Amino acid sequence: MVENKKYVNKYNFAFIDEATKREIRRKLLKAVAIPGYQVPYSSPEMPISRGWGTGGLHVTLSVIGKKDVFKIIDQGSDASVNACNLREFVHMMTDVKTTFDTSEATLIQTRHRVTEEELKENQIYIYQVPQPEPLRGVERYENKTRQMHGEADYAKMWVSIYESFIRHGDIMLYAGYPVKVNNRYIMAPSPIPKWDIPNLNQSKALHLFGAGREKRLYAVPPYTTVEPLEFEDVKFHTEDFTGLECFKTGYKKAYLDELYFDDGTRHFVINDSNFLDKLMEHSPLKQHSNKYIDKIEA
Amino acid sequence: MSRTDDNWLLRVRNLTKIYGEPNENTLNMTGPLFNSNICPETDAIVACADISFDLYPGEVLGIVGESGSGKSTVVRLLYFDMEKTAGSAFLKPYNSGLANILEESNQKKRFIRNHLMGMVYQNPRDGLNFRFSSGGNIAEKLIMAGNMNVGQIRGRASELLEKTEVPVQRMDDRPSSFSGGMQQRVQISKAIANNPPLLFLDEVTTGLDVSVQAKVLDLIRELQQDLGIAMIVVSHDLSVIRMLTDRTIVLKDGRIVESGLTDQILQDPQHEYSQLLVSSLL
Amino acid sequence: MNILEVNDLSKIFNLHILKNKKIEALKEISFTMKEGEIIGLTGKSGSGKSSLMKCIYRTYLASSGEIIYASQDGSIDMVKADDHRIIELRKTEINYCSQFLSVIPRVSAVDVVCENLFRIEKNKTRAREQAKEMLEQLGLPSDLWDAFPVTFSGGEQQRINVARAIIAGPRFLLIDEPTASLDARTKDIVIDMIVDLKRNGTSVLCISHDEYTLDRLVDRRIELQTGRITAVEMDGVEV
Amino acid sequence: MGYVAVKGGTDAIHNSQELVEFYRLRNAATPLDVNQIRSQLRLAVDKVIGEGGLYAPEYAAIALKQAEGEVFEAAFILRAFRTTLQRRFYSETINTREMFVKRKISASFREIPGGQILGPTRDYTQRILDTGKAGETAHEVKSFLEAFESKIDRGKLQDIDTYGKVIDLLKQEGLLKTIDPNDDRTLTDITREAIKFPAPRSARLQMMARAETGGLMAMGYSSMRGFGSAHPTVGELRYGSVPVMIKDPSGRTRYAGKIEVTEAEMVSSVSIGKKNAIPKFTIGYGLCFGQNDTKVICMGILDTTMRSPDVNAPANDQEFVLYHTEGIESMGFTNHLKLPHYVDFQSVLGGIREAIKRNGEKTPEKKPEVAEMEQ
Repeated sequence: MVENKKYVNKYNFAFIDEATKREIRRKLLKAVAIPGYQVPYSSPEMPISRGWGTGGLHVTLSVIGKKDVFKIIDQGSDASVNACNLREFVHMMTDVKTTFDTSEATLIQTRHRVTEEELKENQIYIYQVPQPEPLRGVERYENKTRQMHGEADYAKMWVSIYESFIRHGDIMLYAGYPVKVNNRYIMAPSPIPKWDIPNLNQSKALHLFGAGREKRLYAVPPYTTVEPLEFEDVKFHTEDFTGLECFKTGYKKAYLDELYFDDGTRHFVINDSNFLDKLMEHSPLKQHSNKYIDKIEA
Repeated sequence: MSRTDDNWLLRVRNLTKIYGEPNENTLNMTGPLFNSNICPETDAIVACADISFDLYPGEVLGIVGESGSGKSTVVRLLYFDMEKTAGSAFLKPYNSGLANILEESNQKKRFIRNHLMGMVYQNPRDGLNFRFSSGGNIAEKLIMAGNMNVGQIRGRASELLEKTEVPVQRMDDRPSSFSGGMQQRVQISKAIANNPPLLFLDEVTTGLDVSVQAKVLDLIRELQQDLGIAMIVVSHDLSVIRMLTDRTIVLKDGRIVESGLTDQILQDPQHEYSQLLVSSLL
Repeated sequence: MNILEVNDLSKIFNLHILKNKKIEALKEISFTMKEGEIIGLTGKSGSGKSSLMKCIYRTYLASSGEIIYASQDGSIDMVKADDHRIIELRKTEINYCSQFLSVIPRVSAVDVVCENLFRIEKNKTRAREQAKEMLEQLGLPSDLWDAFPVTFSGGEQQRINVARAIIAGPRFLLIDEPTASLDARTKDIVIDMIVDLKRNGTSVLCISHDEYTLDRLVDRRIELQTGRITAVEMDGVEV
Repeated sequence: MGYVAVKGGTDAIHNSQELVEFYRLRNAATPLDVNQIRSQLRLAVDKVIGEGGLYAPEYAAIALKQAEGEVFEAAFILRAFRTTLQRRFYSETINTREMFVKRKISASFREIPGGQILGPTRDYTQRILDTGKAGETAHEVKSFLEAFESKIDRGKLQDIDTYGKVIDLLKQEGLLKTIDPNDDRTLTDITREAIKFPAPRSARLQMMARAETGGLMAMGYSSMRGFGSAHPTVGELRYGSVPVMIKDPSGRTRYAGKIEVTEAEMVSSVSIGKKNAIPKFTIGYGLCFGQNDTKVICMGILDTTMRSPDVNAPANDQEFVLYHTEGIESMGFTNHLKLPHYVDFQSVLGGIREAIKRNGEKTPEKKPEVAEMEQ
């Protein structure tokens, strides 16, 4: 895979200089210590565009060691172009082993999905975050949102959810559904579908979030309570795939992609590419369990 | 039952707000005697100074004065919309009235605002979020006080809108589509949503048509009678003061020039400025 | 027991905006009033009767002297008492009925009458019933009960004014010309009502020019002239 | 079938990279020499070092070549390169009074110390397309340079000196607003710490020095045109080279080299105090690498406007100006819309379908649905 040897010689292990990596790790420790709190950090420029996963890369490159096994997905897929591009970059800069196998990986970088396969205690799950500020929709100023978080002043956020419900009969928030972490901070989980939200709650893995462009890091430590925002009588729910199944496996308990074939027919297929592969290969597999998935009949 | 000195609801002492950089002479060289609230030495502006009074439960206190006299500043300081320069305020239901609420943390101030106070501003835009429905605006107050049940929130919101004579079927409309008078009613609903013992009304009828003004004033009177909320009514309009208040403070150039029973202020004003004010009442 | 002791009371108006012009309205007024007594204040217009009444009610701030009122919680000087104490007394014990009805606009006749009653009788319907009963006695046509008194005639307004003052049965009533602009029949009804109050223990200070009213109503008279007391009746004897 | 297509992600990327190279070279023209770019595309190089935040004209020239002349892209490459470099020293404050001046003008005074020096400016070139440049030959270049050389009076070159500044004249007369003690004068490093608002002036100036010229121009212009109230005068605009000094570990100040910068000091009047307000002058400051008049002028305007918040004037809003003039970030994020979003889109799709169902409308089962969703 290493095509350009010149780079390997030229750049530090994992591209970023050690001082900056240390800075990022310090900020990550702070983030872990205050679950859900956004820690500002330097966010050095990376050779990929802002908005294309620089924050995730900062985290990955700062915590990665030579023995790590690295997996990266974009939209649930190991094969998506951006995932391929970043995988190649990380590999070029570190020479660590890469994998598609969720259970084998020690570091998993993601854009917009949590794997269907359950995460384990020795895994770090790293999110690329386009907009770290869950309150941005109700308050445009950074100065103000920081203050709102500081004082747990979340009324506006709640009212916006109330408004959504009265206008549309449901909470019209989709991917990136806001959550409350450790009963304190409201956090943007990055644009993962609602399907994935319950899997953050009491997860065995460490979840790290990097928003490069907005220069913020935050974290959900293992075994932390993560709750979607909901009212007593107006509840959060996950995407509804009732009556649909994966056309390849007939499986119903996974997040599905909607496909249109050339003949115009519509099909659904399991989004998580590694999960799909394992199902088809009948490999051993332990899926996340939560009250929403568990309700679905297989 | 007798009122003792200890029966107050809100106790304000030496409340002062100065903009700019005051020096040691600023307070001595401003005020009614100098006909100015601007320090001649430093240009600092004394919005209000040495404001002290007690408000009793269920009492309606008027603060009257011309624009720039500092009357709005007083209630905005008490509602934490701005930071005081000096002074203290104690609220009986909060920490038994032992804590200077002006020096509490923002989080505690928010608690006080949500549970113990309501504010109705002259401009509905200051008190309402025009991006939310009127029901949503009321919901904000209820949510802040810990109500997390949409059914209950909507029940309470309709109750409040009914009380303030806003058509309940407009609960889910944004206040931007309402008339000025109706916006004030929604603001009032929001302000009293959590049954606060204390309500601030800052020039609430200014800018409304006379007939609409009358209705808003009637509503405030009714609420006062029915709920027994203590109120501080800020107005430049003595007829509003006469209609609503028991007691009145007259402010000029940021200082209290006179305070007394409202009928006494209106019929036997003592201070030169109060006399001028009353004599200009139509 | 004296319900009121006025000692050496003076009132000077200092009109700043008229080049500090001073008007002496009351001079060295002293008198006492027993509990349950009805005193009639007499004198020509401008003699200071209304000023005296307003000083007692604290609508005017007396310039010197004292007005000791024996409240149920003990004696209190109405000249110096804290505003809050006065407000409370006005709500619970002392009622003032001015010569002309001055009411809050857009409040119905019944609710004007009920204003003080609402403080005691929390059931509004019951309070209104009571008010209507009284208005009926006073002969106010029932179609006016829910109308706004601003447009009423002098006599109609006066009935509302009186009803409002006495309905809650104050402990001490200050009443200014209660029977002016009333017909003879209504005048008698009003007088009877005030006498009823007295029977229930109310003390009344009443201004009147009307000899008939004074004769029927008051226990004794105090006469004022240019701000001074010129005659005080004691036990039917002029002093 | 779309699903299979993404499986070839890595191959697709490699093919695309190859195509980029192909498009860059396909006409088999003589490869551009980096020195040519450095000298003849000087202003492009200046933009790249400025927005890239790295004073490395040679690397900038390579980046421009690599990016086929796309300045954004080249600046981006340079910034990413900068990340990999160790930072050993912070320089001492550069002193533009010591500038070796190549251009120096003031709009505020007719004459200024040292005179108005136009220097190399395109301001007074007529913008007529010079088709003669098409056939420019090495011989022509040489003869122009020889003729230019011959006009220089070498004897006079000794006289070149540094010059005092226009603002010094205003300062001596007490016309300048003194520094507000409330100003946050903290020196931050925006490449080490995320900016927080309200930001100290040092952070604002650093952000703007790296900001995209067009973005700054749009903001600065908006304030002058009416969405704000800026109406400054160019107190002084100078371009030239300044020495960069660093303190070595022993504490000795050493000369590290020189850099070219453009500097603008924009003068505008302000009123101080509320009553009997005294009008004074205030300076909006702009400085960037290389030669770029537009950038430093707009920076100077925005330096002034951002000091007084005004909700109705975008140029006075620190967050609005600084976040949205950051070219590399803006470009990245606007372009990220090209990335697949089908997981989040599926989430929305389901929600909208449910909402339509709740409203009692029938969702058509076939194709039209997609067309509707895409509106």
